[in-house]
Amino acid sequence: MLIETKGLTKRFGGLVAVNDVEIGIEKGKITAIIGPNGAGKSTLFNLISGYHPSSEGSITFKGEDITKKRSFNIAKLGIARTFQTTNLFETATVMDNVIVGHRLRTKSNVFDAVFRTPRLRREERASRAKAAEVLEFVGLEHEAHRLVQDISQEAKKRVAFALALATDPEIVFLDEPAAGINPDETENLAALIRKMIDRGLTVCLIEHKMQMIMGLADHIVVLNYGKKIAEGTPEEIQTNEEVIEAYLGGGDKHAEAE
Amino acid sequence: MLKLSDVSVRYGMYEALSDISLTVEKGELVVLLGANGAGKSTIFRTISGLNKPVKGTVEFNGESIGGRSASKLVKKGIGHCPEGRKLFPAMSVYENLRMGTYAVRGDKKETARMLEHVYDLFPILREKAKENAGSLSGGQQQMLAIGRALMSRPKVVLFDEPSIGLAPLITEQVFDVIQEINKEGTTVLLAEQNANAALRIADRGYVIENGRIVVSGTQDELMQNDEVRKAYIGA
Amino acid sequence: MDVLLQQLFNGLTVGSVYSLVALGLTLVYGILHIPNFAHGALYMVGGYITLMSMALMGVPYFIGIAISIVVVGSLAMLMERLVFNPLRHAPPIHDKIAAIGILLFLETLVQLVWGADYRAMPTPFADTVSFLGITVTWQRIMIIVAAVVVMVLLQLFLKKTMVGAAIVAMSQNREGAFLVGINANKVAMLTFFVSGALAAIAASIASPINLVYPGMGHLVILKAFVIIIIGGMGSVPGAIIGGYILGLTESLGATFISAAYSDLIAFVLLVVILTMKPQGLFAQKGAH
Amino acid sequence: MQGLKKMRMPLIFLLVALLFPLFTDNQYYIYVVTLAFIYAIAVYGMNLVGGYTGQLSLAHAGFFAIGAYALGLLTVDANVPYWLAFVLALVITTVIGTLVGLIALRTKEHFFAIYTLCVGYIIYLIIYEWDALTGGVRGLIGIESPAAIGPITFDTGISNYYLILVFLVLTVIFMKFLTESIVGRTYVAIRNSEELAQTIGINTMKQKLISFVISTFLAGLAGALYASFVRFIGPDISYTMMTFDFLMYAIVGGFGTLFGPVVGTLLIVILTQSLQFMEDFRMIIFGPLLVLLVIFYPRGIVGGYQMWKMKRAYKKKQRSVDQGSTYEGGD
Repeated sequence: MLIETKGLTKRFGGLVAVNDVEIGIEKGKITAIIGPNGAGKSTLFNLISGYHPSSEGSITFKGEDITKKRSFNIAKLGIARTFQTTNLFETATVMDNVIVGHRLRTKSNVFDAVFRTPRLRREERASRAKAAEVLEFVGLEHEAHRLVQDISQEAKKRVAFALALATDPEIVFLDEPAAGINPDETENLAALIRKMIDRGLTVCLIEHKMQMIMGLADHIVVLNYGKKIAEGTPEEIQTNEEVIEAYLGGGDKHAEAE
Repeated sequence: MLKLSDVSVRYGMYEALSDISLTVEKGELVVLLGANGAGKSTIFRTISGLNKPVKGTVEFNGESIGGRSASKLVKKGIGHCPEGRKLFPAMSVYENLRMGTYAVRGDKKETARMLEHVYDLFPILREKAKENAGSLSGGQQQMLAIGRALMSRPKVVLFDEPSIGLAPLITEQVFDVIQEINKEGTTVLLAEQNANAALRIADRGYVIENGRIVVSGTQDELMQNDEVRKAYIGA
Repeated sequence: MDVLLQQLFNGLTVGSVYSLVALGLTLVYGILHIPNFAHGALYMVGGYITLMSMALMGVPYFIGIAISIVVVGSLAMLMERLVFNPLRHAPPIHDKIAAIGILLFLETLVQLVWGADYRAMPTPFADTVSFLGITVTWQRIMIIVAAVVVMVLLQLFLKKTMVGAAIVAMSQNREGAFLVGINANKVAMLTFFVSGALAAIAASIASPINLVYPGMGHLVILKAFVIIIIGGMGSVPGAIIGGYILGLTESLGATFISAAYSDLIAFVLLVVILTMKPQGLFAQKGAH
Repeated sequence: MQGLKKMRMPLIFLLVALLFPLFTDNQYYIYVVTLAFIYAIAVYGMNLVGGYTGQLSLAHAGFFAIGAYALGLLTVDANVPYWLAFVLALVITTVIGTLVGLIALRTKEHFFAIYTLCVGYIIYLIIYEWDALTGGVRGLIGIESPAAIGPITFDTGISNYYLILVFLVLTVIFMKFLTESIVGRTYVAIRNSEELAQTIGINTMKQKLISFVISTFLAGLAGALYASFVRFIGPDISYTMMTFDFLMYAIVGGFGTLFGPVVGTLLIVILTQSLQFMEDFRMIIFGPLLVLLVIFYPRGIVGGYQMWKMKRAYKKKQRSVDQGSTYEGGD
């Protein structure tokens, strides 16, 4: 297991957003976290990426305890994430947005910048090369010099992917990558996610578009009311009574109809 | 009484709704089913004037209302109990209900009558009338949101996922009240993820997927239909 | 003892003015989440309109105040329409800069029209009265009474009338407010009007004991910011209580520490508070 | 070659600046332009932390004044040799800037702006009230001109002009190297979204602090130059109005652009000085201008020019890539 959580719990005031969740994310696989609205999926992401401190429980990455680490240090370990909204710098070019993604692998400081030291030159070349590489990977090499505000929503999602990839991660967390994307574009994004796996990355995503998930995920974890209610392969999830009930609701008549 | 014809809504380049056509007759209880992000809330927001359609018409009692402002539409009789409740957390339960009459304020007697009615529907609100909305439990907040939407004496009420985050028992209670409201003569349009519970009380329904209506039918038809399941869990 | 009493009384006077200014600032912040840097300029204009109505048109003090309320209220409303409304989707840095632009404009305009001199404002309450061993002018008593009356009226307006409650509702949940039929534009304009009116009243009652000059709003607005940060941005009771706390602290500080640095108290307070709690003492409750 | 072409405008500008004193005998013009150069250095400070890192600091007149007073007091009262005092003034400003930044940057957005506004006012009040040290409202007079460096003396307007031009050019070069490097990109990433910056591994607090400290350093540098150029300083230079002036120069020129501060500052300072009546009443025009700019043209002169050039370059490139297809970008 690349990432494991044990007894992970997050309380906001009286509300338990994530309740005693234990999940394992396997290396080189696509893990999807699903659940009805308000099930605690985004909070779980925020805990793992260090954006919120957890109330209880532990998170380990390759056996190392990262529960108390802050988000920028977690990123340095090789854990990247994207947000539901892309948050990109709209009036800068795609390239400029992505170059900074490699900053965490560089050591240059203000002194290096002002005196253009060899280290800075080397690291700038590396950052630029990295940006070009990930932009090519996500299929945006031709859009590199356009402003982000001028490209499509789907392309923006790809830029967000590229930015995450520029940090040289081992695992990428994607928060609703297909939200706000038209159905035909969703397929392209799914292909891109598969491509990330082919390159040896591990992916964990939250998504509501079930058809996409069912065709994409190796492993699905279902949350409801902050608790893990099921996990397994897509086939197992689709026939799991508890999942069906969480999604379709438990109606008496439904039981009769069955 | 409510009719959407070929309505499309865009957020930038993204087509959130494409060619939605649906009707709700007077006195009906119609349910919109679909997973998160399918477009249910966008339909509601378009009906109540928070979003503007780029294409198509929205008619209410034969009058075209597409693109009108929300404040005007409340006056015309469209009540909207939104997803996430959108209460005024630092106001008391009573004050929240009173704000519900904002669009039709003036008639003190009617207001008092509606207040009694809401308190009768949800006795717990009467008990907690002086407490801040923010201090209520999730279920009570949902009841307050429903009550607030009723205070403007709407002809049609839109309930957007009232069961979110509620325990099954409370959900049942909330649905019972929605059914009661409908039986009293108010037309109801209900968006739900909780498909079975919603279908139990509905006359008819539409299944939304990716901003389109994929199936529509009566309660029984939808209960037997596999598309419902597919829209939710992709099966 | 007498000194203490006298200073407590002065503190109440000053605190009353602070509270009124902070109230206007907090209302606007609650609705639009704008720190209105131009609010001090509204205060200054309020002082001038009252003074000039009396000097040029010969109207009595209270009529002058009424004119000032209408003028400054309308000016604030205009600001909302012309500047803040177009900027509501802009990056957060923009509305602050725009507010600074308005502030600079109004100050220079007043200076151009009426000059940079310090002027005294005449008042029908210039006589003094003695009680409990202290001597104060009726004006100071009037300030306290007027401020309390205005605050009570404001509270009644916000609590008891639907239109007033709409302001509170919108500050607590914007979308919820739309859904009960509240018109966002009207409420925003109304809020700015009330905010401007409060600034005009504060300036008009404070000017007879201070002076009227183009820079008279600078310190007041800064302190009002300190107050609403202490009392919670957007909180009405917070602004009132914070205003009096600051007023009293200052007058006691002026007596027992140093008169020269009494203005510093507010800012030191702010620095201390934000150092310990960067989100302010009372982070705003509820969603927005 | 490409680089030279890109720098054509700035180089022409530099040439004009170098030759300017040769074409005028009017000491007053030279004085005004020198003053504008000084302000521009301070505006670069505000531009770095505000325009690039996205933290609107309203305390910068305070740091400008700290630099000026530190130099003034060290040379006049303590008789410290000029250039040593100069360095010490910068050290003092930077140390105070670091302390303020450590606390102020814990706050965000509105709080940060209000907090720094108050810090600025505290600095003003201390300068104004601490008569024994600062001379209070009377100010400090008789501050030395910069001491000679070897054979070069700075006792004339023109020599000061060139000295300050050198500092300005150094500042611009410094800013160019900084902001165009991956280090500077870090700041822009923070302005864009602190949340996102953190998830791509940037220690945002540390980076914000560094940019804030550099910005106070630049303000202090400008202040020290101002003190020995004008040779008289009063509490006014620390007042919020001065910060607002700096802010206006930055916005007009282009907040968050390399040449915005120098363009905005020169333009407005020269404009207001040449129209006499505008000296006192310039804000009648510039106040509304500021409002109009942030509503309709928040990029300022330089930002707008760059955007135009970028779009044009992209169009050209598109045309050469695939003839016939039209560019459908823009907003």
